[in-house]
Amino acid sequence: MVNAINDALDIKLAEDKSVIVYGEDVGVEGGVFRVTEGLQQKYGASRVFDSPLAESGIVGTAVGMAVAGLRPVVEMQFCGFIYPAFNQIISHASRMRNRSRGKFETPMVIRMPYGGGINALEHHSESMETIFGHIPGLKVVVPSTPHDAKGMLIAAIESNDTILFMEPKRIYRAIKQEVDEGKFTIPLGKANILTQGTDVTVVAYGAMVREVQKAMVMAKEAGISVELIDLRSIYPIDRETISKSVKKTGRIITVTEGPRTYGVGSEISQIAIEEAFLNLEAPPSRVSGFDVIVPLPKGEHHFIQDPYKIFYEIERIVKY
Amino acid sequence: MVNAINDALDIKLAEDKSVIVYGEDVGVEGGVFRVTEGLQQKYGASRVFDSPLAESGIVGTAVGMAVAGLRPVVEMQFCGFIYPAFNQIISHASRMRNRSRGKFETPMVIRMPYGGGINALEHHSESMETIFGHIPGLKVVVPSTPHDAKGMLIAAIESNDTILFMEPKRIYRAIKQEVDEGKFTIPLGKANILTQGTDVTVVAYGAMVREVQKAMVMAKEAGISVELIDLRSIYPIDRETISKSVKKTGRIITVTEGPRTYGVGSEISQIAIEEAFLNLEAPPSRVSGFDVIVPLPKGEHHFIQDPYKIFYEIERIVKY
Amino acid sequence: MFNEYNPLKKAMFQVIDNDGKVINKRWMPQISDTRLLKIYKDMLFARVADLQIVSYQRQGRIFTYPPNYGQEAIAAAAGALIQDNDWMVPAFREMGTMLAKGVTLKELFLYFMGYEDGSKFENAKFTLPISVPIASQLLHAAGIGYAVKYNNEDKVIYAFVGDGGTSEGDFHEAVNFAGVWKVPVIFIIQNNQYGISTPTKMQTASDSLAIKAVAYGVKGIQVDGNDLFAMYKAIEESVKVCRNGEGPVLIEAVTYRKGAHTTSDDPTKYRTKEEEQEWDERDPMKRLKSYLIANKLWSEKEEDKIIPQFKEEVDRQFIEAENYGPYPKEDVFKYLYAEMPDDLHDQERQYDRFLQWKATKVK
Amino acid sequence: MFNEYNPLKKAMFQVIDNDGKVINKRWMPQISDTRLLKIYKDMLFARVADLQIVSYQRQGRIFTYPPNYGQEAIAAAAGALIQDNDWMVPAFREMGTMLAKGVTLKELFLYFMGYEDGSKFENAKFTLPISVPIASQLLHAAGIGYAVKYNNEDKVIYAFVGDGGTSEGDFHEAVNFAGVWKVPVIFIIQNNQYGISTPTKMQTASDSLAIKAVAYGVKGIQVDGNDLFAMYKAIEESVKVCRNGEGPVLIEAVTYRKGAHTTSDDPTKYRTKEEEQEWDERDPMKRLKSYLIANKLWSEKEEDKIIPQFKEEVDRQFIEAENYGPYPKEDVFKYLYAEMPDDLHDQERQYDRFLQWKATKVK
Ligand SMILES: Cc1ncc(C[n+]2csc(CCOP(=O)(O)OP(=O)(O)O)c2C)c(N)n1
Ligand SMILES: Cc1ncc(C[n+]2csc(CCOP(=O)(O)OP(=O)(O)O)c2C)c(N)n1
Ligand SMILES: [Mg+2]
Ligand SMILES: [Mg+2]
Repeated sequence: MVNAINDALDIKLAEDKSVIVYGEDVGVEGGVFRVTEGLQQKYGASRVFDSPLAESGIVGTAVGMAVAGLRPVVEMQFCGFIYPAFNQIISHASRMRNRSRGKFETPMVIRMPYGGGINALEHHSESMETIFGHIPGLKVVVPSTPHDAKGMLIAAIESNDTILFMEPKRIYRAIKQEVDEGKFTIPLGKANILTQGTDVTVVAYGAMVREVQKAMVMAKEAGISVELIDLRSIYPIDRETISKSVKKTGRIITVTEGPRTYGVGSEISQIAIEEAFLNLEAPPSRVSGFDVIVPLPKGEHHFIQDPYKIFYEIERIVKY
Repeated sequence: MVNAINDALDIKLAEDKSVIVYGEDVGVEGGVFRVTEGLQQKYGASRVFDSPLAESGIVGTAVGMAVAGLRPVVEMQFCGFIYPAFNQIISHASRMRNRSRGKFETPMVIRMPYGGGINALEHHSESMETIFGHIPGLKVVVPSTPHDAKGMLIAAIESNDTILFMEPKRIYRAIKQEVDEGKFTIPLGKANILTQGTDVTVVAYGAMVREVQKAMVMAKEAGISVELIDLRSIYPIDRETISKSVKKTGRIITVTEGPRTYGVGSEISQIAIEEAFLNLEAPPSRVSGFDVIVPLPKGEHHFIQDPYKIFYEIERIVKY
Repeated sequence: MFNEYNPLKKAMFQVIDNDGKVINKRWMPQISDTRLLKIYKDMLFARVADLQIVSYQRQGRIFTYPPNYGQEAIAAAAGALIQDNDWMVPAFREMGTMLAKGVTLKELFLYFMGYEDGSKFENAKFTLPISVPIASQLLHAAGIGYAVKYNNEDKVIYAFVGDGGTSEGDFHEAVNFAGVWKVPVIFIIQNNQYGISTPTKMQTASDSLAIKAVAYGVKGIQVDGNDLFAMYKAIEESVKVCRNGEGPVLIEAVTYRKGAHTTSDDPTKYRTKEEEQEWDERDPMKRLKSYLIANKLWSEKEEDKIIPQFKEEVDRQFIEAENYGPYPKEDVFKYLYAEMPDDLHDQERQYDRFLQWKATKVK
Repeated sequence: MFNEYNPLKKAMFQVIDNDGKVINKRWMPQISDTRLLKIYKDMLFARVADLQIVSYQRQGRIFTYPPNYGQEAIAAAAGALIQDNDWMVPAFREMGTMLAKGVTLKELFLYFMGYEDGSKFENAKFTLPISVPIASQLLHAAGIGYAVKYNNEDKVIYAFVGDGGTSEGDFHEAVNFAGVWKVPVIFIIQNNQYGISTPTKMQTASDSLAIKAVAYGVKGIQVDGNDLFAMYKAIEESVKVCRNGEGPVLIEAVTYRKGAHTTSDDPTKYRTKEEEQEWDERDPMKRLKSYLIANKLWSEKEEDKIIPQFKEEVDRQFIEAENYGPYPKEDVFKYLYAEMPDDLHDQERQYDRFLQWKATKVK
């Protein structure tokens, strides 16, 4: 996925002079995950560069650049370090068009590795997509494969909206996949049905997709047919795809990494009951983190979703 | 409610020398809503004072004070201005005990007027409780009456947790109520059944309680018996009270002010389906703001919940 | 000039005294008489408008409004110098500069009456909407500065903030980024002595606000903000610095908010009559007027004649704003995204259905 | 001293040269020979530990770790002066001071192995856990300073941050609050020339980091951070300022991160061999050792003797940490709230049920 993202940036930098890439250590070093590796050499230090260590500064200046016609793509070094930029995101990046009644736009992308499972220090493993998904005017997307990462990032850079592009760092280098060369886009806001099934719909995104797939092996053994939806977009939510699927299966489970209460799961459940109440054969359910702070590595296995946990819930809901 | 909050602060300042009250303009001026009026004169400028204009600074120093044994009660001037402090809240105030395995605690209260309906400028009318409710380690509470405001604030100041105390500014001076003199507390985390009913449960909090009560007049005329729950606590949620009520009525609606997607409503619905799926006679539902930025005053009536909107949904769900 | 008035020397840059007498010929700016008169009239218009708005507010015809009263010279000087293609990044107390950019009073009225339409600034190019969250707009200025430099444009960014705003982290990050990037931004701090009720000395222990420039390696200067000539000259020199690619400048304009913070504030709670009177002596209009009258460029008679015209114009625009009409429901949904997501569309349709139903209930 | 080395004068405070020769007698601190030897040994221990940890990490026995290598004099000087009742507010590269406060290597190992228990610091009073979000801890220091002053306690707060950290808004707000409140905080910037790969000159255009003190009206000084005597003296004087109620002090300690940023970083990407060699000349251990040897307080022989002992001690604590045992499930839930909310309790019980079920599936 790292290569796919790098590729997307490369393509857009080559194609559009208004694209600017910056953030902490993204220039000379090419980012702590090497996502921007080689881009400064290729496009020069006025287009790909290191910023001072200040997240509000990074996002706030990007708002200014975007208003002035550039297309900044900025990096937050880790999910836990986006919060100093929170005010700029919620008060400006997501509001400028609405505030100025369409006179100014902020076409910008905030890239951020997120999620657990990499034995990292505190604040390096959070999955707090809900709080961003709840911000009006912002779009929040998450790819689950290298292919999607490339197509979605290109679409994000070309969008005139402000996009929070969350990268599941756990699978940065985990998934081997041939990615189409050259430019292509994947429309933002559309979920992707990865596996058709009949007994239960499972909604996941990012690194959780792979975990669900592992659980599906167990489910298959148990004779359960799972329909797997990669949500891809935390906001806006692709209501239609969810609706159709749950009407068909009558059961739905959402698998997420973040804290349970006010997590993405309850919103998907709400959609299911709004759309398919009379079709439901079991309560829409969720597998999620607990309402706790992500434990440090030695305790993280208690927090992250293992395939057994997912299968456990699939079985429970199907037997309901 | 303003007087009740002032009274609570007064009682705790008098009783406990470790209580410190500060924030922008809370000292000499007594706060832009006059909530802290008279307290600096009474307790001196080392206990009640104006801070520099910097929200991260206010919350961050409060974390330090709390760690060192004080009980700071700080004010964010308006709901839209808490975001510069977001990092201090999510990275420190809510984490210090967990991080230090109980060695340090942060007994502190962040007070903040929130919500719309007062013809205010941009950023002065938000209701973003979800994003705070989703932060592990934080408690988020909202009073709906002067009595509750006093008892809950005293409880909050006495708690050893970090509490976000959201004050529905729309009813700061709107509700006339005799408030008990002297000290009393209302336990945090417990909802309050305001009206018993049999047809449908309505969950609300803050300024929405009063709007639901208006809608209940219409409902009564239509022969519908509403059970009204004042949620009081956004986190933790009083699952038991909700569970019992929805088991009884079979129907539940949550009324909130903030944006719909990932709002408090979907979590309450999720609880209802987890607890009472087989009792449900209609889909758990919600009345909420739209996924938009709160319009400026001339457009705000499109956004805020009027009693008709609530009644419309009550009728729809009861007839479902 | 930036050497002579290096903020470390702790001297405030002034050109005229309280009586409008030139005390600093060396730095007296070259302004033609007509131009100067125009500036004065603009200041006067701003003041007339300001006082009138406060009275509208008392009549309940407008919500909150933050008056510029007493601070007119700063916005006027910037307004006189800012070019059509320069960028204006306002806080919320710079009416003079906004009008100069082409913002209309009517738009400002609309905004403070509660219409986002008032932020569209139809005829004002490169002018950002008012920014409510204190100091956060300064980062936009630094970012715009980057874009301007990147595109090799010959533009200057005028960015405003209050004394209170200098305490925010975003102030620090903005001036710091601008310093590192060497971008053409003029940061103008309107030090009007208070952030609502909080005096500047409670904001910071530094000797001045201008001196903070040192922390970012940028040029800084403390200017008498009630001295139109000094403000004009300081900005003029700053523009040169910017256009020369020598990076940002930080100006502290020392002034006084003669009015309330906003129309909902009562300053008698936190400041004394004596203090107010002291600052009356330094009123920027009075000082400039004294200069003009002494130089036979203006007279009380002319002023008495023009004020009613201004009042009428203000009133005309105010009434236009008052008659702006209802707020279209569509506008609540329309500007969130480049294309409206389906779900938001659904929400709008649900709302339509509710409105239809409600219409049958409420007559 | 703060006058003599006012950062506006742009002179770095030094006491010994690169060969350990005293070049500034006037400000040579009074340190007894035994005490000095103890400080040197503490520095040596820190360095031994540091190098050893890097090799543990290579063996996959510990996750990320940020080495102190090359910066030992700063933490050691602070460690020598900090009192039991003083507060320590670390960033994450101050091993020497933490050990002096009573933190054990074992605890640090536990922390970097991934146990929160390593942050409990059982025997270190008034020592905050390591703070990962850069610069945010400085506000805690200012707040603790307020509490200390409010309670009339005779305590000083030692707060650390890196050069990169000075770009964050929280740095600004923290030093500013401390300046306004005049609280006894010593802010020590370890300017090790880089924030990960980003050189200090890309963080700010200011002449130095010490000069930023001017923006907050607090005392500041730039110190050779590789000169133990200079660091010791500067902190000693800062403590006096604090205890006199004269408010906070900002120290820029100029040093060099000889190692990688963390064990997952590769510095050859962004810096040159020449630069590294240049800084080798200024290595703080080498300089202090030269002084000690010249003054017959220490010898290579003694060093050769003690290093294996230190290694053994480091290893002993490391192995203790490695054998710490499993992470109790309860600890995931227990410390969030003073009392566990019902709902969280339910979540724990659900997890128990799952674990029981899983035990039947996985053998
Ligand atoms: C981030 C933020 N915090 C608080 C406020 C509320 N507020 C509005 S104006 C103001 C005082 C501003 O003082 P100053 O910067 O000196 O500007 P002035 O009003 O004096 O022009 C405050 C605290 C705000 N708008 N934004
Ligand atoms: C708010 C925040 N942003 C980003 C990071 C990631 N990060 C960890 S260390 C570091 C560089 C810190 O540089 P400096 O302050 O100079 O300290 P040093 O590592 O050199 O001791 C960065 C960017 C972080 N921990 N916190
Ligand atoms: Mg002010
Ligand atoms: Mg550094």
